[in-house]
Amino acid sequence: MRRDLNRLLIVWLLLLILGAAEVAASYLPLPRAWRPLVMLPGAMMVGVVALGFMEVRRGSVLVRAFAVAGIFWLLVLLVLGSVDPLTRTNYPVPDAQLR
Amino acid sequence: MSLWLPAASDNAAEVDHLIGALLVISAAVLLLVFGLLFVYLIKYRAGSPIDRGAIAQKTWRVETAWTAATLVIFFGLFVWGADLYVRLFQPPQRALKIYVVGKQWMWKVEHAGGQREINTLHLPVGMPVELVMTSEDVIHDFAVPAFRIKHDVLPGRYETLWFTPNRPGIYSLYCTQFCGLDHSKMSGNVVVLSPPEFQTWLAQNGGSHTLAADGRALFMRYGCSGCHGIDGSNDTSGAQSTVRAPSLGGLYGAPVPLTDGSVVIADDRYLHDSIVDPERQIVAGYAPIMPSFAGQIGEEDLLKLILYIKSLPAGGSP
Amino acid sequence: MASTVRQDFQYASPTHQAETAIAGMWLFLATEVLFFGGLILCWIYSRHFNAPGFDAGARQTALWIGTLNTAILVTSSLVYAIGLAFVRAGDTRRLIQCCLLTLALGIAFLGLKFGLEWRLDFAHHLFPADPYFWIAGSLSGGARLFFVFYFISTALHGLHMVIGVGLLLWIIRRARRGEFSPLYHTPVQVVGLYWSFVDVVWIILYPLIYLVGRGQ
Amino acid sequence: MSAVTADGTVAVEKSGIEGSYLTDGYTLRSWLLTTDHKRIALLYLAAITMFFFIGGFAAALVRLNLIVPQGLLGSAETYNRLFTMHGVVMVWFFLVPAVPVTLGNFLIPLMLGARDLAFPRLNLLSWYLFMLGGAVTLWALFAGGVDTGWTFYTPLSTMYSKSHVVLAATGIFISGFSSIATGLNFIVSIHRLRAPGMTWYRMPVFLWSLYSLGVLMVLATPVLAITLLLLALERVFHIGVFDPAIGGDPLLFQHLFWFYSHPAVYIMILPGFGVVSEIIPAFSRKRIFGYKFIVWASVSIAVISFFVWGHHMFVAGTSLYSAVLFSILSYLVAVPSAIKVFNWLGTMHKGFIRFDAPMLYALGFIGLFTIGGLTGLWVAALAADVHLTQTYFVVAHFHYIMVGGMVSAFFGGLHFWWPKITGRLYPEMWARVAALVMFIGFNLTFFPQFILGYLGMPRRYFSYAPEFQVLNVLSSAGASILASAYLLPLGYLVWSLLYGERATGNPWGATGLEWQTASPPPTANFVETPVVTQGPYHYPTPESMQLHG
Repeated sequence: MRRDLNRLLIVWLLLLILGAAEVAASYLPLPRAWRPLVMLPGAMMVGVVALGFMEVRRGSVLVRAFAVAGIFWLLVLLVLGSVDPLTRTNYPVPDAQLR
Repeated sequence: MSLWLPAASDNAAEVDHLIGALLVISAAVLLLVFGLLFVYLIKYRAGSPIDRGAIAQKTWRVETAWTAATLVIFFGLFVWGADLYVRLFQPPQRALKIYVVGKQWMWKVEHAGGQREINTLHLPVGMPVELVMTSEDVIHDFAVPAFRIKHDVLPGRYETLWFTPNRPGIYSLYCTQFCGLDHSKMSGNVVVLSPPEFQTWLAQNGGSHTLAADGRALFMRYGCSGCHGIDGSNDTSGAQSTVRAPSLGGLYGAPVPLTDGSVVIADDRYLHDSIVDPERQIVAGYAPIMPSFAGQIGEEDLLKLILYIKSLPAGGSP
Repeated sequence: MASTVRQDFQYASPTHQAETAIAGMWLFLATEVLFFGGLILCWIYSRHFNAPGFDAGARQTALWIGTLNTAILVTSSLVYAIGLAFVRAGDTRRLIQCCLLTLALGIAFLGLKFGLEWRLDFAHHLFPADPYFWIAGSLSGGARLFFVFYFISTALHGLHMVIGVGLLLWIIRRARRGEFSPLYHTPVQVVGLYWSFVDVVWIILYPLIYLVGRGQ
Repeated sequence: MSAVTADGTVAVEKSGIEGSYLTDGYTLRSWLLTTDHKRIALLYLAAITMFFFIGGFAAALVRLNLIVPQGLLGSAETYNRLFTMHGVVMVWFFLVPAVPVTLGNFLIPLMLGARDLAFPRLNLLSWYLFMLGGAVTLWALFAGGVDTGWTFYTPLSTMYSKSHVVLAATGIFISGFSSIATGLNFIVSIHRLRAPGMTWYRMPVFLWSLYSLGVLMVLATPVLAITLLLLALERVFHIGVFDPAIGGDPLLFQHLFWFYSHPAVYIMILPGFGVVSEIIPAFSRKRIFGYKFIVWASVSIAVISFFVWGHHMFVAGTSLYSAVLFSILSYLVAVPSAIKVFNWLGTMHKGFIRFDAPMLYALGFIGLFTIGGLTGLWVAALAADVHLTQTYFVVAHFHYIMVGGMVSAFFGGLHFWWPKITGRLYPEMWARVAALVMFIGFNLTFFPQFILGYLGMPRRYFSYAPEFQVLNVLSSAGASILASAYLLPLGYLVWSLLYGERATGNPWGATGLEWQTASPPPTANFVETPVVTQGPYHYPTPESMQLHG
């Protein structure tokens, strides 16, 4: 019980530290295109919650497979979905014409 | 009209070759599949007393062989199709630009000389044509089967489509993106004329003055001339300009260095963008002080301005 | 222990059923990931095509509320995990206490988010359909899209929180009836997974809303 | 459900082992509140049949309209609503659920050697969600309909259409949760409820294909849910994410929509692969050829089909890089399909082929699916797609896969397992006739559409140029033949419920656990939990067949 409590408290502290790091990072003067990197500590927090609170590692192989599948297909959606906008140039028509 | 679809552009013949190859490959595969199917069905029907011998236990050799074979054929088809497709994104510089606006449920066409037509498009034979297209409402699609081309026409942005008609005649044009009630009425004809006939047509339907000439008046009216010179030199001590802004003479088609270090070619789209959203691409060495004209200059006026800027030679006033 | 162990007739053993339920929850969470994934793709598109306005919108958000809420949710997950440890050790009373605390933190989150933050946003004319929307001109489109993302994503997350609060109440009721024991506490585990997942969603939304556009 | 004490003694109720699941209660309540996967499958079968005929009726009117160039129905408005209704009902309320919720629901536990799916109550809930979603959509369709096409492209659907878009989207949204619940149930059941000895490689191909389908349902459907939600918000509140006027992008809608709808194509066809992979070995009396290749082809289709959605947008105004990338990925997904066709042929090689109705349907499936698949190569080739997309070529292409492939497989499977489901044999002669007529009617309907498409006739046209009339009339004539072929099974299958010959447990002499139990099976499926000791399709080798036969 005590070991469990200690572990959970460490997880919690780690999350708070990462969260603080994320807020601090958001004040860095990064160029606009690089700003999404501010999310890196956030991504780590997701991992910490999954491992610390959701006990992925204690779960069966199946549980881990489902967790990985969720992340993998999220990346498929985001990466393949971003290829088009990131490599496309829109030539906008001014508002006047849209009436 | 017959059941045969004419191939009336340079692109059409190439696409037909690709489709022909696909047809041959498909027919071969179908022949193989149906052939094997019928042979097996007859030879190995339950009542057939034929000696079947031992069946193959190891299958991976066969499997790998036909997987690899399909992969190779597929890759070849991909390269072929992609090669032709990439060309559709590379209109030649000298292409004749025609502006097309789709709206529920008609096509409005405007030629560089100011000639307008609806649901019809007159073109000269043998000359590359680039359509600059946008929509006033929903997504449409400009398709001419005889040229084997098609592209969606979106609201709020320009899409381009180019081709070279190579055979005079009258061809159908369709809207092929479902656009509401009278989608099926949003069709018309592309009339491909010989160059002299086309010139006659232009002359008979043209306005008294060109769009570029209109653009010149607008250049004054909207105050562009207050900042931008047209002599091609960026000497700001010139009498015209009190504010430092790049000169526009000879700009069209020339490379423009930007503040972020990149270089763009000043094409229609660049000019258009720079008027509507000047902050997006700032010319190196200039301050981002030009106001946006988005919503203030209508699309037709923008077109005229661009045509005027295009007409400016590097040396000075035309 | 008077508590019973659930076992439906298609399972070989109670453990078999428990592990299956947990696996099922995980698969459901994978579904949820893709649901919010669509929203994240919207964020990518909206921001990519309208970065200046979008980031200007992000700077209007109340960072302190978002940050406080992040801390609250992370803490609530911690408390629930402690409760789970207690029920594994056989202490149902502590489980109930932990659930109540989690519930309180969850409601605090909802209160801050919708009772305070949304009200402030409306007052500052940040609602995209507001006729006096806070910004006009070339940045307004991007800023509107930002607040569209903001309101939709926080509303959907809030909906998940409300469902989570309902599930917590259900767990508390069953725990009061003494249905859970070290041998059988699958529902506690499954709801914990859901609660932590809602936490994870917030951990992703938090930088997307408050942080990425903030710096100059 | 039986409550057991902590020491682990299980007290399974004795109910229904003597009789079959059909005789286990006759009240309406015993059907509407059942958690028995077999009864839920029948509830679904009734619903699916209804939707099939509603969608088919709309299709019949569409084909009727196209007999004359100016449109026989006289109103483009009616026509637009009819083809939208056809698409919406057929895609979401027939093709996507058809095989999984009926045959899948019925057979997965039987093939696994399990007593039920992992979450029986979730299974029942999914039926109710399906019915609710269907009811809402039908309400939208009958209250005046939707005129956007089943693809709901923005801004037509959000700003210009004056029809019941939100209502229809709500119905589809709700039925999406039914899909998710079904897929989740299948995946977890296949992972967790395999009988002792049923290793992964001992599972029939049908289970593998439904597993792959589950992956698609669970991971693609939520994206459709959020897309429809945004669509409804855009229409009602004009939030602008798809509106270029304030910086949104209509192509975002298309990306999100096809992220679901392309995998959905495989949701429709994968169970077809599974059904055919059961039927062909059974009627060739031979082990399936290249089992592992077929199996992994299914799984790789499930994965790769998520990478190819952009091929629906080659002319939509996406970037060049995006188009090229999606084109090559699209070719990759065609490889596993090709593998399957050759493996089915390999299975027939040196077999003892019988021509019962299920086999006729399966053969029809191979032929039609091959044509559909090959024409897929045409539209994956970028430059050819520019010419062919959004014309009748595409209509023909996906109907060859969806109707020629999937519906043939559905009928094949329905006939194959009909004795197991109902305990009755269907009239063989009638069934063979129906299969044959369906094949002929189908080809007559859709083959002319390939030519129409190449000639440039756009899809979704209420009226068309006169030179297309001959082919359109041919197509409509074929459709009338096809329609009568679909009505035939409705007649004789219902007849067989009452007058059909009693079926034995294993009328086809097929392998697979579902044939080891009674027809129809008892409520708990098996009297004793079966123990699996060998792989699937353990048909006798040709040598031993020849010795005995």
